[in-house]
Amino acid sequence: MVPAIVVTMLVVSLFFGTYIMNKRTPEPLEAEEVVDKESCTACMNYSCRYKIEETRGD
Amino acid sequence: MAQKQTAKKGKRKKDLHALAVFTRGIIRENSLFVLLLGMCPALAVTSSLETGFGMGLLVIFVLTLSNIVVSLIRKAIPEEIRIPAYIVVIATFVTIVGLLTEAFAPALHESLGIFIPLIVVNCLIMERANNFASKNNVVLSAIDGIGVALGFMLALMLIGGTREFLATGALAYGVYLPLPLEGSIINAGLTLFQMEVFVGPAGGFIVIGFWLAVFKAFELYNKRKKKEARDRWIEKKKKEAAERKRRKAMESAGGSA
Amino acid sequence: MLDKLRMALILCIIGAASGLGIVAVNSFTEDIIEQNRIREELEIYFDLYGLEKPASFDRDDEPRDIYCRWEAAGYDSERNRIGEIHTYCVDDDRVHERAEIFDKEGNFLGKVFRVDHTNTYGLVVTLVALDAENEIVEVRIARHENTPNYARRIIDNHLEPFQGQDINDVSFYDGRTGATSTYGSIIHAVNATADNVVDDRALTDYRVFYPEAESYERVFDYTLGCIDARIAVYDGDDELLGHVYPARYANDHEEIALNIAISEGIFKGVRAARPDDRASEELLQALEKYEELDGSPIGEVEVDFDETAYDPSINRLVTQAIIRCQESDHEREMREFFLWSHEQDETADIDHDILQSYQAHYDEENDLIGHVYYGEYDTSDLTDAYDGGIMEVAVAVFTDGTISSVHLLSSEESDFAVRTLEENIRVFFTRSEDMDEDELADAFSGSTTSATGLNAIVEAALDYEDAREGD
Amino acid sequence: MSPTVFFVAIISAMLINNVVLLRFLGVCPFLGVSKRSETALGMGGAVTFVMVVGSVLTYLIYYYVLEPFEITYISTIAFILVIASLVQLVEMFIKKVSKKLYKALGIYLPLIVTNCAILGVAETNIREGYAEEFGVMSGLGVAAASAFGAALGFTLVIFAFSSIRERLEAANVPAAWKGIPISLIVAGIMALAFLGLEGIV
Repeated sequence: MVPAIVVTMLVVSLFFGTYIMNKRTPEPLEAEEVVDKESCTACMNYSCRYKIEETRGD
Repeated sequence: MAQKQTAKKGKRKKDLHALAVFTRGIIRENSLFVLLLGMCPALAVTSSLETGFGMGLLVIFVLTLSNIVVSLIRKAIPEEIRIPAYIVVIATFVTIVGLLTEAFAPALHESLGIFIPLIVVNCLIMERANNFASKNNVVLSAIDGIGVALGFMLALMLIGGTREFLATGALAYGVYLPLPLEGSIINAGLTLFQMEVFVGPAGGFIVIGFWLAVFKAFELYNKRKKKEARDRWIEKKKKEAAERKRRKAMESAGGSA
Repeated sequence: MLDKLRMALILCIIGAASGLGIVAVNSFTEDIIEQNRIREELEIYFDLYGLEKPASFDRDDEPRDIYCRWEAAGYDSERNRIGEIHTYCVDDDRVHERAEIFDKEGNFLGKVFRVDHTNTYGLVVTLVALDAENEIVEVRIARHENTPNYARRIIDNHLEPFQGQDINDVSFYDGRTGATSTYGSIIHAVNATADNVVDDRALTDYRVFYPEAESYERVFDYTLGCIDARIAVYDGDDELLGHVYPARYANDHEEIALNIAISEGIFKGVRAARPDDRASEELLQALEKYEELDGSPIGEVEVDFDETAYDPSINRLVTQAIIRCQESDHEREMREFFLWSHEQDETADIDHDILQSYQAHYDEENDLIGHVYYGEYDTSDLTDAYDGGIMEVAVAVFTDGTISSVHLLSSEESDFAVRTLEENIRVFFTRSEDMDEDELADAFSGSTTSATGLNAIVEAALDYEDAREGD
Repeated sequence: MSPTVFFVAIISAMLINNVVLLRFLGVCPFLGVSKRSETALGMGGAVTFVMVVGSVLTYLIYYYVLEPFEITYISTIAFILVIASLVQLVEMFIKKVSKKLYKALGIYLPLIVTNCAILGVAETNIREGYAEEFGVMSGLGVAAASAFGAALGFTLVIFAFSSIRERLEAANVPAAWKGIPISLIVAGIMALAFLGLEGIV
């Protein structure tokens, strides 16, 4: 019971930590756009920078 | 042009009422056939009508709850950690749903197997959390969740039903879920023509490809119809304008004369 | 700063909430999932023999890992007996579990063998159901992780031919089904079952030893060395004729399976449990020499073993059968780890680097029988241990300093190492009252490095008991 | 334990139980990122790395954290978060260390997190019960080997598929079938071909 909550909190904070750290690391250069945006709809990826701001219907 | 369109759409959405939010996800913006979201489960767990139905139920559950929670906490979450917070919410609900399925529908749990934990990476849920629930109130988000997931479920059932029928010549239900109709079978008596390949992986790809093509064909047909109607309308207006112009010209000619 | 604090707080709340939610749901579903598992495991047995399924399943909570044996009886909602299933963990590398199925009236219907086998595509759990005549009722795949389509093909087309075949003389579908795939696992399961049935042949062979026999009963009272059950044979008037002891032992060359019959102090004979064409030539030759002992009192049989003409492995098994026959019930209880001794002290801790605690056991007259010592040993530092880890061993030592029994309570080693350890216990530490100094030295020399810990604990226990005598 | 175990694990994960075509994992990137063959190879490389490291990590967490505390029921959330964190770390590392590497792989990394193949393979490794069969430490080797095989299978299929699609671009396909539908039919035919590899091990 207690270990479950502790482990969950640990992995959650690990993820948050790495996410924030990664987000604050600047990108080194303009990455070449190799992903085919049109067919990228097949994968609505939460962190896919090509897709994330695109919304549908609203 | 494109910008103008989205702006227009956005304006229209403001006064969308609940019913529109609900029905939108079912057909017009069906997440699987129109937006191609959640391909993996659509291929893997649709070897029969009922597994598709079961998976759909789980997705309804997860999507609705995650939409509600995301919408509830949307104001408390700082922008920077919004997305990871959604992931945690979704993963929690998926774990809970997995446990509940194992307890109350063990056969379904067995047959969906690895695809229950994989709901967590189903793009559909993240997309709804990010694009709808994070911007709308709780009630609307819940309705949206149910609607979109229902559309997804219907799509899964369509694929599952097709595959099962082609493969076995019959539709069975009550096998995986604790339905009151246990063991019932709709048998078309086509067992002679069963094609086993359709329950297999290859069949999954082919059936989805087929249905996508059908939906696209409909879409193209509708588009063409609309375009034709619009063309006719434009033609008509042009004619009317030309007529008016001619009359005006005649009138002015007559007036001067 | 405030921002960061706020973020950290939110993060904590999210983590805690999600953890709490999952824990709450888990505590709610845990029991139901466990019930489902049991139901799934048992329901299939009812299905195989066409029995009426009970509405709910109850199970005795006998600790399974200690005795490796549990019973499950099915009851319907009105608590009427509708059938009975006894399942046993089988001491066999291949057969995982064996269930004996009885119907409502208590008639023996047959046995189901559960065999887990992992082929190159994943796990396949096969059930081989036999009827009372050892004919295959059905071969069924209970669960598999193979490519679904492929397994389906096997299930649909290649399992039916097994129905009705005699397990001792089974023929396999021959074709391009592949030995390492699903069908390979089926073959493995059926072969494992056939071998296990061979060990059970005492059940069918009892008439060879007792021609006038009418019925038999299988008694699982306790384990002694290589013998874990005996078959009591009765004649038409329900008079006990004698016993048959099925014994199984792997020596350096082969795995020998024997049936040994002893009736009222008379040695009735020893036979190879496998059919003659499947038993090895050497074993059959060795067994011929024992024929001359048939009919002699068991006391004389053991004396004869001193002659070199006899085979040491067979001698060992026959001796165990004789010991078992001679033992009184009370002795038997004591041997079984003293667990059923009349009275016992509470566990007392010991200040010792290997031994943790001990417990004294008394018989009905309140005389001290002996002590059980609990020891721990960490093998992870040993250079060539398998995986290493802490093992817990209980050693029961009689007051005269001889070993009653040794039990491996827990181990962090791999399954293979645990099997080796258990084999060591069986070979070296069972019935060691008769052990002479040399044999004991042999045991402690350690056949494998994993046994080092085991030996250390046993040795420490013996030393401690010795020191106690000195007091 | 003989080295053939690893070899068999790799081959069977790669060909017989191919992640994309026979286990339906990672279909999204399969359809999304497979229009050009060098893109497909880049994606394959990134997936291989994350899949192997992710499998090892989740395996260790399962057997050294979740199992001892008897909390295996939280494995889903633990696995996805660990894999997601891993991807974040790798991306950050690549950002800082090598521009070249970032250009080659960085672009695919965000796509990988929700690639169900990674989580799927991690879950499969636990379900296969390698630890029970070979012991925890040796099982780790087998798990890593099958993750590597699965990644190779993913790369192989996505590369082959992209090559087919390059040709398909030039073909005269009916309007309704253009794009994803015809790709799915092609994938179906490929899956049929892969069925024929059953039984080679």
